[in-house]
Amino acid sequence: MELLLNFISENLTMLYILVFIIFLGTEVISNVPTVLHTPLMSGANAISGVVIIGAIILIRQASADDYPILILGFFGILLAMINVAGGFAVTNRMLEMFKKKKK
Amino acid sequence: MELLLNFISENLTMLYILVFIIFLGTEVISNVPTVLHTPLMSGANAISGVVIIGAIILIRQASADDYPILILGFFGILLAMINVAGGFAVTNRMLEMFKKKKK
Amino acid sequence: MEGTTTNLIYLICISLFIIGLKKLSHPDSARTGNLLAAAGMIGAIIVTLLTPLESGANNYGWIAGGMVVGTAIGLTVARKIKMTAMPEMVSLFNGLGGACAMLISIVEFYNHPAGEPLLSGQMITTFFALFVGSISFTGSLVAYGKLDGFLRDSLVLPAPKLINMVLLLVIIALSAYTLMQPQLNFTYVIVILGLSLIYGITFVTPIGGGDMPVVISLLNSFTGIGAALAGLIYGNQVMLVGGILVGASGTILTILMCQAMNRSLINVIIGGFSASGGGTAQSGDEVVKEATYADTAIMLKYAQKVIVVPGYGMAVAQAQHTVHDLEKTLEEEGVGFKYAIHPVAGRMPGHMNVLLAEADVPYPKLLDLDDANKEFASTDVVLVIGANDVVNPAAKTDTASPIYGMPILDVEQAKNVIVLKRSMNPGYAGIQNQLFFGERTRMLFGDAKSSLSKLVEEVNNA
Amino acid sequence: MEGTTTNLIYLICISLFIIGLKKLSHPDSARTGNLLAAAGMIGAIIVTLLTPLESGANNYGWIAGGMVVGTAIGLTVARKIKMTAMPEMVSLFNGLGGACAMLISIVEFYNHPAGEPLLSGQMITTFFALFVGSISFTGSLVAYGKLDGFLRDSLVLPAPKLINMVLLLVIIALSAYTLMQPQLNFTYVIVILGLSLIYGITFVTPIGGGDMPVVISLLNSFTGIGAALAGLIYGNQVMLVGGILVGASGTILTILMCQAMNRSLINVIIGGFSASGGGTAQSGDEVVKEATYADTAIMLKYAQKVIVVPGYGMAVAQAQHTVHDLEKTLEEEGVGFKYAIHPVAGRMPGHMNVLLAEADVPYPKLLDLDDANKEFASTDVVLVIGANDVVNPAAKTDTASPIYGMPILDVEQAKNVIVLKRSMNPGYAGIQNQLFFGERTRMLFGDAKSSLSKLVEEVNNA
Amino acid sequence: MQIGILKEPSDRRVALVPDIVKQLQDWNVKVMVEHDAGAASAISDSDFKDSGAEIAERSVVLQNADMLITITPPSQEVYDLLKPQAVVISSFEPFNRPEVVQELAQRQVTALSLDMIPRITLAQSMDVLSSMASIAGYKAVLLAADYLPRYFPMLTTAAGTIPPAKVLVLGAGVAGLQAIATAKRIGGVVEAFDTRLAAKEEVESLGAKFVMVEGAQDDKEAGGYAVEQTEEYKQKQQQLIREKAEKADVIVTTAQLRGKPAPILVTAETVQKMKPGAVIVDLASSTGGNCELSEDQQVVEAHGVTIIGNSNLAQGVPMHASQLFAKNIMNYLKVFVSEEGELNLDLENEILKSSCIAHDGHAQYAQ
Amino acid sequence: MQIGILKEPSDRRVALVPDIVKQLQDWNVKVMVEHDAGAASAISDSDFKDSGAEIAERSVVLQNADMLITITPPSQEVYDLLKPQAVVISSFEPFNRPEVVQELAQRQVTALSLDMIPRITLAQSMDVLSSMASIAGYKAVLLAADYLPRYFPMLTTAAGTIPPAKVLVLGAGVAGLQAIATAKRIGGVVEAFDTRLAAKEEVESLGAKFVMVEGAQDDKEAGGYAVEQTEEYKQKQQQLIREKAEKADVIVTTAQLRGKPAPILVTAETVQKMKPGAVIVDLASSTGGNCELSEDQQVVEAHGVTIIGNSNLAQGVPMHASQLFAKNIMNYLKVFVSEEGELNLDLENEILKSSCIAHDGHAQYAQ
Ligand SMILES: NC(=O)c1ccc[n+]([C@@H]2O[C@H](COP(=O)([O-])OP(=O)(O)OC[C@H]3O[C@@H](n4cnc5c(N)ncnc54)[C@H](OP(=O)(O)O)[C@@H]3O)[C@@H](O)[C@H]2O)c1
Ligand SMILES: NC(=O)c1ccc[n+]([C@@H]2O[C@H](COP(=O)([O-])OP(=O)(O)OC[C@H]3O[C@@H](n4cnc5c(N)ncnc54)[C@H](OP(=O)(O)O)[C@@H]3O)[C@@H](O)[C@H]2O)c1
Ligand SMILES: NC(=O)c1ccc[n+]([C@@H]2O[C@H](COP(=O)([O-])OP(=O)(O)OC[C@H]3O[C@@H](n4cnc5c(N)ncnc54)[C@H](O)[C@@H]3O)[C@@H](O)[C@H]2O)c1
Ligand SMILES: NC(=O)c1ccc[n+]([C@@H]2O[C@H](COP(=O)([O-])OP(=O)(O)OC[C@H]3O[C@@H](n4cnc5c(N)ncnc54)[C@H](O)[C@@H]3O)[C@@H](O)[C@H]2O)c1
Repeated sequence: MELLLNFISENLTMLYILVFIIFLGTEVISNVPTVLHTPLMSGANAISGVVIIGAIILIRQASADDYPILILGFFGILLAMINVAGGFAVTNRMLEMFKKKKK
Repeated sequence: MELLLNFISENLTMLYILVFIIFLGTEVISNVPTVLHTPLMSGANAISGVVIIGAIILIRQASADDYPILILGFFGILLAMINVAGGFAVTNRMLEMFKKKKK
Repeated sequence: MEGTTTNLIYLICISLFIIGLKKLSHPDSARTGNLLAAAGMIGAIIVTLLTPLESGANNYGWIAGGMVVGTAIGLTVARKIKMTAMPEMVSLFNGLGGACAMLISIVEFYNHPAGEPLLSGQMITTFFALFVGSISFTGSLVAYGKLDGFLRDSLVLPAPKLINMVLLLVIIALSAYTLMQPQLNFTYVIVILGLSLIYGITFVTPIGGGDMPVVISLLNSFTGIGAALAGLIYGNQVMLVGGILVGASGTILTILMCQAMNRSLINVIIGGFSASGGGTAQSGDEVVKEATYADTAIMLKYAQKVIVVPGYGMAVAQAQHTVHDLEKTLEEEGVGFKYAIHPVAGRMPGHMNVLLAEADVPYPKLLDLDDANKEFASTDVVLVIGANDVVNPAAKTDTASPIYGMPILDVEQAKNVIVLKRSMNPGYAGIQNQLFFGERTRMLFGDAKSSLSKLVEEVNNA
Repeated sequence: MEGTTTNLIYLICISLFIIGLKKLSHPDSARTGNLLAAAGMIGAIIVTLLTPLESGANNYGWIAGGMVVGTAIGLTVARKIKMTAMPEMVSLFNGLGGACAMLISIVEFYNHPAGEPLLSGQMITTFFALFVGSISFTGSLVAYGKLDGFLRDSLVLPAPKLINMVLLLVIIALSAYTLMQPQLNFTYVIVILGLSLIYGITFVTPIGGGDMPVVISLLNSFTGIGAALAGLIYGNQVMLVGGILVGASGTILTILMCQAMNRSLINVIIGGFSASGGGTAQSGDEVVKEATYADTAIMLKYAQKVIVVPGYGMAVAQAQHTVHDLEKTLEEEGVGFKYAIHPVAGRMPGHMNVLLAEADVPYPKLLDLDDANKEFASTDVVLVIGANDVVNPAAKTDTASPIYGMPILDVEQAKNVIVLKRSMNPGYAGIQNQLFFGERTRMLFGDAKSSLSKLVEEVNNA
Repeated sequence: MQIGILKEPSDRRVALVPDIVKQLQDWNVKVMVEHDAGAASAISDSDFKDSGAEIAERSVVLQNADMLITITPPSQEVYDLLKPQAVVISSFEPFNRPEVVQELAQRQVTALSLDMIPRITLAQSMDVLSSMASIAGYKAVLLAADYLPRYFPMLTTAAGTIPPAKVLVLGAGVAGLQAIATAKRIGGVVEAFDTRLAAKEEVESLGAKFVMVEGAQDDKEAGGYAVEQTEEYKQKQQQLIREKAEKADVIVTTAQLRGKPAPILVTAETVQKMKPGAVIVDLASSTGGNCELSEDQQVVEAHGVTIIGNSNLAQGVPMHASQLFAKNIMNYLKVFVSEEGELNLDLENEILKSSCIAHDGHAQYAQ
Repeated sequence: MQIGILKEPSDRRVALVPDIVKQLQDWNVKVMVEHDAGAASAISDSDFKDSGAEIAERSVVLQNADMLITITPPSQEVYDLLKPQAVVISSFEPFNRPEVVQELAQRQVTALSLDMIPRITLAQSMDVLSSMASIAGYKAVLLAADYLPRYFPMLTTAAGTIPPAKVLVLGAGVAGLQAIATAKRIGGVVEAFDTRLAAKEEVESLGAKFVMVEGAQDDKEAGGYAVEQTEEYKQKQQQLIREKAEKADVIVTTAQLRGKPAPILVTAETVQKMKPGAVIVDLASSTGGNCELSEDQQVVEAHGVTIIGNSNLAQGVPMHASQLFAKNIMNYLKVFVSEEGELNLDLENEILKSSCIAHDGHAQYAQ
């Protein structure tokens, strides 16, 4: 309990942010029409590729000869980058059908 | 500039919270139907009475004989409390017409 | 540790504010939303009262006194006022909240330790709070006065834009100057306070009475910002976040309200020229009340019984299908919906019959004159759609009128009458209609078909 | 100071994510939303690359390598795949993101300084990240396989609920045990990793192919949480907030998707019984494709030309007014809307004429057989509303059919055919209709009137 | 007071119906009805009896009546049998037959002419012209549909598609508007034309198309009646109507000018150009007709076009026409019959002033 | 090949119209039309001539025709003038008049009976019964509205409110359904009744109310025709119809049983209880009528009710009836006339097998 309270008091503003972002995440998409479920999922998926930042930090912090980390980190970046680049590109393609026709 | 950056860096998470709350405040009411404009305004007004917290803290921190502060604080509490109590009550009355009729 | 607990509870309270606001924006959950927000507020107050202080005498007596008296006044006023007076009441309440922010900042100035540097985030914030709170205070009072009617729109300032601009510059300059000084000069603070209070008045005065709701909403978001600034002063999360929340949503609400009136916010504030644009249309000396689509929709949706009185205007607008849509929409809501057909409505015998049959309105829904007149007294809303002469009480009362003696539909007996027409133009008989100025009558100007489509839309949204 | 700048830019990037997601949920702004989110991501990556580090060799070569190769693969795949294969591609991508979170946590374990205490928030977080990332990885792969078709739904685990429960408990227990040790035992980490990967597989395998979109959405929110946990590990705001954002909105999206399918999330996950509930209805050996209201609505809204083929079913459902509503709604969107009237549609000569005239459809919108058949080839969407025999290609091809020789409406020439009827029941002639199994045909089962009202609603929303 | 009702010699309607007879009794007004008067309107003698009327022979009715109400003006021998100074209510059309006023005055009867009731709002409920015109407009279209060798609505069948009938309505007064509404109902595509400016909106208010001829004369002061038009206007109008007529399957004409012969809108030449099988129903035939070739009360065929001249179509729906007529009469009587059933002729009353055309030997009608 | 078309002696329709004549020519089929044959359908001789037909005297037509097409079966003297072995197409109704088949066989003509074309989908475009019934149903309501002393739609006027007419349709086949649709259009409140189970849905698909009698016999195999019902059912039905009839202003009956007399649905007693002025249109009168009191081809009045017995109402819309008829014929001819205009009677063909009732001296029709 002590541990928990301590942890919370350390990360109190983090907690505030967490709560607000959860509200926000919920709020922001709560009115999505059914047709956009898949594109939205795809877009959100691309955003979840933000984990690439972690892989970048990890490699940058590694020393230049720490090959296990470098290799793991390389794959991390590779995979996450596929997620990011592919994700946004696929979403964009899906959304092409929503292009306004010229009236 | 220095001052500003310093200020920001001190209150960075505050800033995050601020931005998110602004998003959230915007988001949360962006779909309000016209009919609810007035009640919503009234409800938000009642919430803005949260300034009463300031008046409470102010009085509590004052020494028992600091009459100028006590009197100003007393009026602060009085006015804000009218805002809070009256605000929620009025909102509630406005919303009475939205009671579901028995079908 | 207690700080942490306090802040955790504050977080819950803030969440209640957020959820409350969210629920407040849906008709079905609005009441719950209000209660949740109130619960959040009570929680925040209690926690604040109980959190141990490092220093200070607590002075619970003073606090209790203020709270008890405030609550008593607030609740009594809220219970007593008429439904129609609610907007001005909101304005008044809002002003009081602003006044509180103002008082807090005065106290902060007053408390400012002599030696400390003036040019700090803290002090800047306090000046802001003073300014915003003051505007909110006097601005709201002016808005209250305008709505209540004891301040006239005719009270016009010369060159209001100029006055406001100058005032604002003076306030900023003076504030900056005060902050530059080595020592706080309380006289300056008082002068700035005075100027800010005046600015609140000059800010609102030029704006027309019809725009007051928008202004109140704006001032409300000012109060929210004031609360947030106070929160920044005390490093208090619930004030800060709650205040910002109100500030943000209040601003959006203001914009939405402007949109609903087909105006821009700038137009409302800077313009100030709309002194006459306020929900009323003159005709001679008398004034008719205009309805809004939203209010009408809510009135219809929550009615038990609605009667439509179609007239020639429905035919001209070819609105019969749209009326039928409204009928279907409202019936799904459980509203009883009938049509009162006056024998000479339209321009040929059976004009309404033909059109309503075309729209597939079932025959049993049509009431003739006598049946309809029996039903109006128990009707919540009568929608007069492009009819005029056939609901003109002059036929009963004014022996000089060309329609004197014609039996009419006695719609004034109903609780509410909404008249859909394009203008104040008379109908076939060419005479004015006293019904339009009636106590329970509201006008919805515009082509009947488009008005009705908007109503259907609003009913679906509401 | 650089930290502040970085964090300020991160805040902007996060704001772009939020605005992006917001815009992604409206058809008109979705593309912009996607681009904004992508901009946010690029910004975050660049800032992360440029922020000075306290220690570390930067290793930009490795980073550039991974990024260039990853981008190349991602873009190529995204460009090459067929429209129909997109959902599985999303799943695959998502798995890769999960894998990255997994790799990061492995590295974290690997990096863990020998002396430091194990039982810290940091380590707990890392375990969580490992677990969540792994599930997301293998789970997404399974989902991909199911959608792509190389994994069969028939692949059934015995007692899947039990297996999952046991696995989960073992993973938790083992993690806790590992943390209790004075020294990190990397073997345990590997075992937990392995179990988590297996759990991802056993978690998704029992769920039916038709529910895969829901599962992907769920796994997507897992990846988001994984990213957030990684953010916590590095104290990195953009990962933390971005991850939570995806986690929260992904969860809501999952729930919304379940609601759209009239199921509960629990039902989908725990249930796992819906192996056959996937968007298809069998008839003999052949399978028809079902359309959803939403897809049909978007198809209609963004079409240039729509032709309705009404039949007896429209009459039975008395859907003529609703068809007319759809007509009006789509015409407002600039869609060309016509009706193709087959000579024997319905049950009496002129059946459709009578009904459409009742609904006030203007005569010039009605095409007769010959004119209609000329137009189908250039038509984007044909809506077959309760018609069957009159669009049955057997009349042209199957000499044994009782309707052989009857001229029919050649709707198969159109780009898309949507058939509204209640079931696979045949029409008057009592014969099956090959059209329903056609390449470009989709069925929308249900009473024509209610289907059409839902379509009108969706078109208005879309 | 005793009211007498006759069997109309040349009309299927009857001037009062049992419902109204019943109401009159509450007012102390007795009604005597000629044997079989309601037969053609599906109202039997016993229906009348049940409502309290007395059934009698024609001569008895006439001898006893203080007030005689007829739909078409009574013939000369009727007056011979009437009480002196009896009140006679009918549609005398003095503006078409000015001589009738003198005759009535000579007979010493009080003559109230229903068609002279002013078209003011208060008198709407007594306006026989409107209620009969409204039925006539409906009946005109039914009649046209009946004579038309074509199907009216659009019809798509295995044996080909039949296009909807094109209907042209000339004169959009009460009858014209009802014709428009009815034709639209049955499934026709309707266009209409009138000289009154207000007619455009009225026609469109029924969902039909208005045929616009520029430069019409309008007179708001004419009490709802149309005024004559300039020559130039007439030419343009002629031209446009010819174009429209050539495409029409059905033409219904209702254009009247009060006290003047009806304007010729469809010339012989136009008829010649029309489609074979087309039908013209001319409701203005009694005042000369809007179609050059129409003959009152007759169906003629010319150039393959059937031309029905009939200004009295309301009697084609005798039962409801009688009902509306009787209700109009009832409302009219309220103006000058007291609650005790006494006659109370106040000739200063706006309605009576206009509609009483002979009283106490004086002719009251001035053209 | 030469087709001969006569002026129908007792019918306003004509068997071919110019449009179809033109199409036949592309097929090398020549058409000779009797003088004035289309007159009653608003088709002049010159219209026919313009389309390529030859106009001739009756006897010339008959002497030259390889194929004679008539709407009503030709009279005996026609056969005398015809070429031997000519093809005669008409509606012979062998199930009603079995003797006709033998006569035709004796005459050595090839007789094709239009009413014997099977009701299969392929033959829908040749189904004269359907296209004529559809027009008849429409016309029946117009006729009823014409005879009705009442106004059909609801009407609220200053002189009172007229309720809408109540219409009861008995037999919801092709004609019945069209009657329902038309009556609804004009503004009536419609109820309908039929013994076929499918009829309920069909009636409701037109927005009308179905009158339900429990326990109907249905036969899917009867090719769309109704079958006879049990006694108990008939009683219940009688009872219900009486109740509905008493409230009805208009009854349209169309119930037929192929090869049997039409069922009596409206008894004399029921008629007696009906409202005075009500109208019954009996489309089944040629096979005895659905109303006990109806007489074929006559309008009778009984108990104040007008009863119109007419199974041939399609000729009341002669022009479009002819047009649909001709189109049906055209589609029928395609079955056995080659593109070069040669006769090609394949009696194995399902359609011909059923509809050819006499060929080469043999009677082909077996009941
Ligand atoms: N039924 C008959 O047989 C007959 C025949 C002849 C005359 N009349 C006379 O006609 C009158 C009928 O009364 P009424 O109440 O039906 O009609 P009315 O008194 O003529 O009034 C119609 C009203 O509809 C409004 N209007 C017109 N177009 C509109 C549109 N597109 N959208 C919304 N409103 C529109 C007009 O006001 P705005 O211009 O402000 O929109 C007008 O005030 C009576 O005076 C009657 O005596 C009746
Ligand atoms: N026009 C004429 O004169 C005439 C006369 C007699 C016969 N026919 C014959 O009737 C047929 C007409 O063809 P058609 O394409 O119009 O009709 P159809 O072939 O009978 O098909 C109608 C379809 O509508 C569907 N349906 C029924 N009720 C529905 C409802 N409430 N909502 C949605 N769908 C509904 C039915 O499928 P579910 O049950 O699965 O919903 C059915 O497959 C032809 O075979 C024609 O030969 C025509
Ligand atoms: N008290 C009332 O309020 C009341 C009552 C009944 C009728 N009215 C009004 O009076 C008007 C006429 O009524 P009515 O039907 O008895 O009129 P009507 O029978 O005298 O004439 C019929 C129509 O023919 C039109 N007409 C005349 N000359 C024409 C020409 N050359 N070309 C084309 N059209 C021509 C007239 O404008 C009129 O609309 C209508 O507007 C009606 O609404 C008013
Ligand atoms: N090829 C085709 O697909 C095709 C073509 C034309 C008609 N049809 C079908 O054939 C059916 C009948 O057509 P029809 O109009 O020529 O039939 P019909 O003229 O023989 O009979 C008319 C109606 O009367 C009904 N009836 C018979 N006895 C009755 C009784 N005692 N009480 C009440 N009603 C009774 C019948 O059920 C029928 O609906 C219809 O369902 C029609 O759709 C099919």
